[in-house]
Amino acid sequence: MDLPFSGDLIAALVFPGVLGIFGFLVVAIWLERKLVARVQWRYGPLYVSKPLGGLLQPVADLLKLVFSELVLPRHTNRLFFAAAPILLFFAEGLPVVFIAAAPGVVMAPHPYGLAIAVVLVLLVAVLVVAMAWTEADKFTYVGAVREILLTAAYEVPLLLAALAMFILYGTADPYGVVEAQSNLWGAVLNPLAFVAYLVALLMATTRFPFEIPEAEPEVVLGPYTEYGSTLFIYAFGANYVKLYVLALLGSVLFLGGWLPAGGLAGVFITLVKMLVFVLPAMLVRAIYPRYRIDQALRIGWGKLLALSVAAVALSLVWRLLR
Amino acid sequence: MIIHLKLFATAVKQLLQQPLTVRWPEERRDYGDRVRGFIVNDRSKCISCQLCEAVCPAKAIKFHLEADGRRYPGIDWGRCILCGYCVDACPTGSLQHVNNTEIVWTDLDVYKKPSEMDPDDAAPLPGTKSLI
Amino acid sequence: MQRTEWPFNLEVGNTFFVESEEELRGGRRGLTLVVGPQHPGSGHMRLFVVLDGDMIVDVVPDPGFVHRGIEKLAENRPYWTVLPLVEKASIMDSMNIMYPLVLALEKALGLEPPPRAKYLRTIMAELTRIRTHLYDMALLGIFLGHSTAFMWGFALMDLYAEVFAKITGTRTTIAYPVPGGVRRDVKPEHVEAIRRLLEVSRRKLKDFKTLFLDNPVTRARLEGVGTLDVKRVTELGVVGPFARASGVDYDVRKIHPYDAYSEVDFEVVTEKAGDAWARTWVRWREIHVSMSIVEQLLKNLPGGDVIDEALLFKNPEYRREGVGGVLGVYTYMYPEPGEYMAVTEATRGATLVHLWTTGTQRIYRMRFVTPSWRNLHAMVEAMKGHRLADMPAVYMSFGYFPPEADR
Amino acid sequence: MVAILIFVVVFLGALVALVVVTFLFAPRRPSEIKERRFESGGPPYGPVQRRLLMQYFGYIYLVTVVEAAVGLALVAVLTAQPSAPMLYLAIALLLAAVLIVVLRYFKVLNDIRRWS
Repeated sequence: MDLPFSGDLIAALVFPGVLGIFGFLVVAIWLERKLVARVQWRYGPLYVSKPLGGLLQPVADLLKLVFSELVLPRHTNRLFFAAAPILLFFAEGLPVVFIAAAPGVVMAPHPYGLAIAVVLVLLVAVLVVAMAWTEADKFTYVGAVREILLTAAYEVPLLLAALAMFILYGTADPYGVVEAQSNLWGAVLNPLAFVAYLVALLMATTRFPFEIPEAEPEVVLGPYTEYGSTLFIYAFGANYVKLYVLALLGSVLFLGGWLPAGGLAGVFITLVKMLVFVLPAMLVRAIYPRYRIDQALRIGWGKLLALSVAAVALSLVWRLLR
Repeated sequence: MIIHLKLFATAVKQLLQQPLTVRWPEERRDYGDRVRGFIVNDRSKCISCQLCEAVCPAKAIKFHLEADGRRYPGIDWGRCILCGYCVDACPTGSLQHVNNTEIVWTDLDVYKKPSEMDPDDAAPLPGTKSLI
Repeated sequence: MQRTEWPFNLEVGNTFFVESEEELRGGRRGLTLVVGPQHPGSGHMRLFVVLDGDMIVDVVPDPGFVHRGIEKLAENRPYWTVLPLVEKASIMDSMNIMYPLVLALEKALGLEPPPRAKYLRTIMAELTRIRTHLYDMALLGIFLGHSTAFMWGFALMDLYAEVFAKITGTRTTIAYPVPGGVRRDVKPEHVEAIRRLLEVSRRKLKDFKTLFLDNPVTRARLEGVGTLDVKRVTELGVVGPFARASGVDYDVRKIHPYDAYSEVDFEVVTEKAGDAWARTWVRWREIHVSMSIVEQLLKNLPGGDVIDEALLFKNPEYRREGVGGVLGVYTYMYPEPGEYMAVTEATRGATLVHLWTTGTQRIYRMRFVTPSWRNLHAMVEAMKGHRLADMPAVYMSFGYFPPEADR
Repeated sequence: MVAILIFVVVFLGALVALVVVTFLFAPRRPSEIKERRFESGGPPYGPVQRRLLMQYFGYIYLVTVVEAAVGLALVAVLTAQPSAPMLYLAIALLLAAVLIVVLRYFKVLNDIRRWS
């Protein structure tokens, strides 16, 4: 590898590690606000750092939140109350350990790395529910139950989409997966799985039209209702971290990861490919209202399940033809 | 599927459009010449007829004695609803709206003082951007 | 039950309380969500929503947070000062909501507005109707989570506000009509501005329809939700577009035409379904009907005065544009003793003003019935039996506006 | 391995450090109203944890069953090297079974009256 220093340290600290996660939080919030504002005939954030187009606005907001009063409600277990969002944010970021952003830029190369990452993504919903339970509030309670149900809607399609790709490539090793796409991207080989993954990504990150657990007019902020200050950043930013992880996973699984380059250039190519997942996820906020939870469940167990099963079947056909 | 693509196309189409919002205070909306802004009194025309006090729906206008021995209307800006009835009732046209609705007081007592507005405070703020 | 924490007297018959917290059907325990007043989905009111799982078993509304006592206040002041007060009940709908009071006062004072004033009033009434429908539509959008519908609705409303500011001098609470006429005449450039406004909003509303009303998610959220059939709607006394959405063919503008409505040709929009979607769709079609009404009126706009000559008896020479300079004449006018009533079709339904006058300048008693108040009960009934997520959809499909209901 | 450790320490450290910064430097004016449960501006009323959204519980049952099957398939695909046609046939059959089960009970699941 032609990297200046060891790849796994870059992976841990810069991309897709700590800096990437926090950087994504800032850029994604800015991008979302800006993009949605332009669709809605507005300018979007512009007050802070006008020459940059308001890019520093999220930084200002986050700083403001960090220095605002930390309120720990009395009716809760205060230790758990403070620890839950930290754990949640951390757990949402954990799957990046197993995902490679470029050859060598991975923390833990593992033959089943991507499969472990998928499973780690699915496990996090438990922490959201735990957080909501700790808050002990009627609105967080309803939000938590909705979170469980939404998880039930997207878990199987997401797993099936990943399974389809693993069958196609015959491996779950990030390197092997990318190598198998050297001729043709996975999204082209199995577009059904790609679409199923995109929809499951929207559900998993509770973007519109599946922004059901934190539906404002019904349950205020769902599982995040009681939080303020830094803890609110973690509770609310956790979804953006999940989007980051799933976009990274998707670009490796479906879009050929760092190909056709390697080394540092590969990192940038991965970043650009992540936009394929991130931009639609930002834009849907301007396009859709939200479904009801029963409609989301029906979609998850109806059309989306059929789509993902068809994706697995397509992969099987490809595999047998080869 | 096609309908969803159409939705995305409609949204992306908007990205090319000019925003409808106005970047206040760098640019202001042009509301024409009838804006019911703050109200100033031209003392040379005032005949102290007290019709403005009589029609005021918010009871914001009180007459007070000035040094020249005549009574003039003073407006309590905490009560005024800028309905313009006093301006419409004024038989000589001495009460007039100014093209300014953006005055901030730092002191509540100024707000309550039943005297006329300092014309410097109520300098007209011309709008430039008309959306229609 | 931790009753001691509750600030209200929980004895039956005293005030609002949730009696059946513990006793749902089958002895199951429900969850009582207190929605409002500090809640993003409540407006200035409170709803006690009793949930059985995800289903709404019971909804107890607690309105009155923005009660201003307009009826009582009207008794203590001269009649002309009641006009801007009544208007504040529903500021988006300011022209329509003060319309019946103006008509009733005209009857009491024996004034008759000239034709141009009638046309101008009707034009403004229809423009505020479009704006209020856009406002309700925008809020329905944000209640369903569609932020673009919200922003677009408010952006379009601002175009209307700009035209109002150009004509009347202020954006929202226009206080435009007075007994016997209107306060400002329109100039040719204002007529042109209204024409351009309609053209621009037609163009922009096309995208609004594509992105919000034709959106399959919106349709899925609204169709079959909060259904009230004709019988139920008439029982509950629903008015306005919400009754017409269930097939009640009643519109005050058609049945008791006031001002210039008898001279325009328009259809009364009705739908059959009676669900949240029909209520939304009726209002969408009404926007277009209102636009055509405004266009017809602008085409036939007569010339002449905008106030009754009777108002000019005192000082005809002081007249500036419109009524300016003569509003003080009301201080010389006394309403005839008697009872006067006027009904008009405000945006959200029929609005009634009933005046008792005794010959003094103070109104003896004013009864002011607003449409939102009459729709409140139906809204609550429509919510029952649906899912929690349908609560905001039903809420805003009724366009419920607490200040208008609380008066 | 070191990289993972560094990642965990730095990431978790940064998260905790920000909270500590808030704890130390943010203003603190505690009051009874701030610290009580959010109840839309009213006083906290009634216990919180109640009946689950029972109407949709069928989906949870379904997910426990189907997810286990899919998980098994995932493990089988990843561990069976090189490719075995029989395995793929088995996966196809499994998915068909899943589809049939879901199709069979989809109406029941959607019918809210059966679950409430």
